[in-house]
Amino acid sequence: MWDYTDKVKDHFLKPRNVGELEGANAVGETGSLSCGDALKLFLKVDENEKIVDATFMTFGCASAVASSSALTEIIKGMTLDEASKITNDDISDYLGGLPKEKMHCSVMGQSALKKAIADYRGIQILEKPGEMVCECFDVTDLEIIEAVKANS
Amino acid sequence: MRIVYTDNNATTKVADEVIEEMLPYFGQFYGNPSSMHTFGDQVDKKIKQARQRVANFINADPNEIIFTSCGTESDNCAIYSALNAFPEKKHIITSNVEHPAINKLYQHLQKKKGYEVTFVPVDKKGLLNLDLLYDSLSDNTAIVSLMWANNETGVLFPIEDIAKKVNKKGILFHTDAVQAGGKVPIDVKQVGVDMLSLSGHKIHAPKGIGVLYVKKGVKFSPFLIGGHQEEGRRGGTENTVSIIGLGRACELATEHLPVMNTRVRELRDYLQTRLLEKIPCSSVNGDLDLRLPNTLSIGFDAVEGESILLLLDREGICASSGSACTSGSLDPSHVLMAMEVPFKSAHGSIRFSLSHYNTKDEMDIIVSALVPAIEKLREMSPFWKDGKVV
Amino acid sequence: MRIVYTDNNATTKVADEVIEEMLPYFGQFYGNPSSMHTFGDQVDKKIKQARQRVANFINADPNEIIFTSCGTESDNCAIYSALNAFPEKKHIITSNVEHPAINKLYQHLQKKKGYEVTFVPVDKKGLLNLDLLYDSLSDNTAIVSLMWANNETGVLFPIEDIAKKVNKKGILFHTDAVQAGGKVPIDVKQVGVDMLSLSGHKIHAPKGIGVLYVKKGVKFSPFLIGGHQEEGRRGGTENTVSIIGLGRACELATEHLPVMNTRVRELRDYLQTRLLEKIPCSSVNGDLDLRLPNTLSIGFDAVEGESILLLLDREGICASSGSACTSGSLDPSHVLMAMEVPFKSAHGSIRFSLSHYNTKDEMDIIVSALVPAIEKLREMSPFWKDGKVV
Ligand SMILES: Cc1ncc(COP(=O)(O)O)c(C=O)c1O
Ligand SMILES: Cc1ncc(COP(=O)(O)O)c(C=O)c1O
Ligand code: FES
Ligand code: FES
Repeated sequence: MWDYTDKVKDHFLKPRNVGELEGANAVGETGSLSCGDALKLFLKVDENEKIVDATFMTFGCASAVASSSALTEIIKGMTLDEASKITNDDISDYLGGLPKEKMHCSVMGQSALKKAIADYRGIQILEKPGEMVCECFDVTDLEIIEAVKANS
Repeated sequence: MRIVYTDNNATTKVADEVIEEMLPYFGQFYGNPSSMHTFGDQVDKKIKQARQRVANFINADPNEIIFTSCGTESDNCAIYSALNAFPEKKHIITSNVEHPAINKLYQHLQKKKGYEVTFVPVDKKGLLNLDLLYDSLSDNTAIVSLMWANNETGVLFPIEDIAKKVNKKGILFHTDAVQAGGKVPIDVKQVGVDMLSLSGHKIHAPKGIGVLYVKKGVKFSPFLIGGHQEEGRRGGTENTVSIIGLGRACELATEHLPVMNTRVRELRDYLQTRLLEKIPCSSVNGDLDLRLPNTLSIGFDAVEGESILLLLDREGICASSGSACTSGSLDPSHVLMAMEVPFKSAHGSIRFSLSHYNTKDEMDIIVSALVPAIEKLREMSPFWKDGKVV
Repeated sequence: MRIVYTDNNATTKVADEVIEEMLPYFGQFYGNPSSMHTFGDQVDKKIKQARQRVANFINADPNEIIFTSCGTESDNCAIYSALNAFPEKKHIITSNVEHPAINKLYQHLQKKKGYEVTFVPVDKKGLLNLDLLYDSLSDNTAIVSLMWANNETGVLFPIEDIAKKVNKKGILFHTDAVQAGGKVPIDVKQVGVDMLSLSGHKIHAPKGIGVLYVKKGVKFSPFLIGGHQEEGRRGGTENTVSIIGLGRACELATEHLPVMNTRVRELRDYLQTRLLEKIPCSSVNGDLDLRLPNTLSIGFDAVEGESILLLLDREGICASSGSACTSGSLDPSHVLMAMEVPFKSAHGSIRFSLSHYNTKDEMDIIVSALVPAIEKLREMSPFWKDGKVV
């Protein structure tokens, strides 16, 4: 069984900011039913590109739920530029760490956030170099190689 | 907190009667059964008794019983023995819903040892495609191995019919009866299998003890090579305490078999009915009739299994998603995938597996905990809206 | 009748402290450590503790410890793993005094699998011919396996020196330390072996639990294929209770090691001196110095081992002739034969193997029983006349 920190458990059992957000002007979606994990992120962004509210809906394990909940807490009050620098490590750190097998659950948060920001700014996410290996999380083989290098 | 234990297909409580039978053999009668002294010999006698009890349990002869260290060893041993018996035959058959002890071994034999493997598929109810099975039998087939009962869904394969057909072609037949033991009657003489695996910890004996039944006359070659134990068929000092416990557990399992098929089955059915009634978009995995009396695999659309389990765990309820052995992995269960259970419910499938220790009261506790848990998870699921899957 | 147990190389009493540590895990904390619930998880935590304790015992890292079902499985697993790691190498090396778990396996590999096997001989004192060993190393050698301590004579091989030389040639080195554990200090980091086998029931843990140490970085391939247990290196639900017991036994073994080398050694030496003194034409088998502190193999000319054992048994004294594993056979011990112990004393050789539970008082009981027993048997022996062998 996973060794979840108290913070992870708390965010899983009492997730913050659940549900669709009325008046959201940016939405990011990642994952799918077939993968067993999916996250939909709703943002309300003001004219200064400040995130005034954020909510989520998640289908996934406890880490996925907790990561989504944590993400909304982290980014509320940030500008889009600040938020765009958030990585899955920030989410994991906020939660006091995730089991290594569960790090990918926090990647979903990072990915949904990127898509939401792109959605707000009305830009297509650029084609990335490399071969797409994971549609849901928008991951290429080159990124995996980079990640393995960075983690070792 | 009160524990509601409904994970008996993963492992069971060691029965008090079994503990009592075992205890003196740790610190008091600890001799080696092979020794040339009365002190060791009394343990040997006790092991003979245990062997007889295990034999009685499945209507075998005592010398057809080989004690192993677990169901996995029994499975591995059976397959390797067959391959050694027929070194020229390079084709082996199994289903696509076996336990990893068979499934992973077959994959290994396919990838590393040049064997041609047929994984006979099951249908949506988890029932075996018998036509494909029989069509795949050939002169080149060394062994067919099929589980008696599936650990995740409880679905039963028609082992007796299959054994007859496979034997008629002169092909060895092994069945993994680890989940069948203690839940349905097993009579090896009637069923006519060549080899059969059991595991102690599924029938209220300790973990780490197994049985391989090998029919008299079936050519056998040992898997663990060492001393003369088990008549030279399995080296290693006997796990005396657990063997003695297993003997007692087999007696108890025979006693409890009627209960399993009445009271336990009723509890299972009660739980099933209540959950289907109270939780919309839920569905049972596997054939409703050809199924172990203690097992309920049930899927809840648009939610994910681990989250359900953790919410149940907070209420002291022990259940599982997929098999315990694969819970380290993040993939959906290969059994449910093989049955083409739709993704929307496969990911949210939970297995409840009961024993005669369970009570009706406990079933009510499960229902009371599960209904709000699923509701809560659906509230945050992006695939659930207005009471249905989107 | 009072039992005088001096057959600790065959198996040991499970220590009270070990029983105490294990008991709650049968009927109370019986969950599957792989399960997704706190009930199973608490067992997982306890197993982690046990793994750390076992690792401490031999100065290994916890993830270098693989739990197996016995010493025999550890031995088999080590050899097969090496052969799988180097499928192109067809030569393997061992000694001619190994336990059947290695000896019989090597014979099998020689006869059935086309391996070329070197059985390095020992001398009359049971010491290994190191020159022959080193000369036999070749590019084609997949593995060298040598026991740390001999189960029959207690003779110690210079494992550290050998490991260094074998490793220098890039050849894998395994040692069967089943008899060394708890009797001499084991530090895998210092000794530098690649793999090492232990068995619980030789150190006051239950029968049916073993350890294979595999040095970090050594290529490993599993023997038992199944679930993801032991990080995918050994399938099968964990033998939780025995693993937990073994952890405690390893702690105790460390505590008792000094006693083994003082009090127990003194007892053994006392018994040896008294017997040699009181019984003419008796002689110790094996080197007197390079020997386990608890083991005495002693031969009495012109009498036969089984008869001696039965007379001792009548007085409640437990000892053995040869190893327990081969006592089913009538051949003289292959170990004593390899040492060219003359027939006249090989057949009349008895092994006394002590533990820290033994007392001086018990040594006196043995002497008092053995002196008349040997006299009685010699009186009826055709090879004994007027106080000497004829
Ligand atoms: C040297 C040695 N190796 C291996 C073994 C086998 O251990 P087990 O009986 O646990 O399989 C024994 C004892 O039986 C032994 O003395
Ligand atoms: C169907 C089936 N076969 C084999 C096994 C393996 O048994 P063991 O865990 O004793 O190795 C199990 C349970 O784990 C099982 O459910
Ligand atoms: S989101 Fe699926 S395992 Fe965490
Ligand atoms: S998680 Fe869906 S494709 Fe990778």
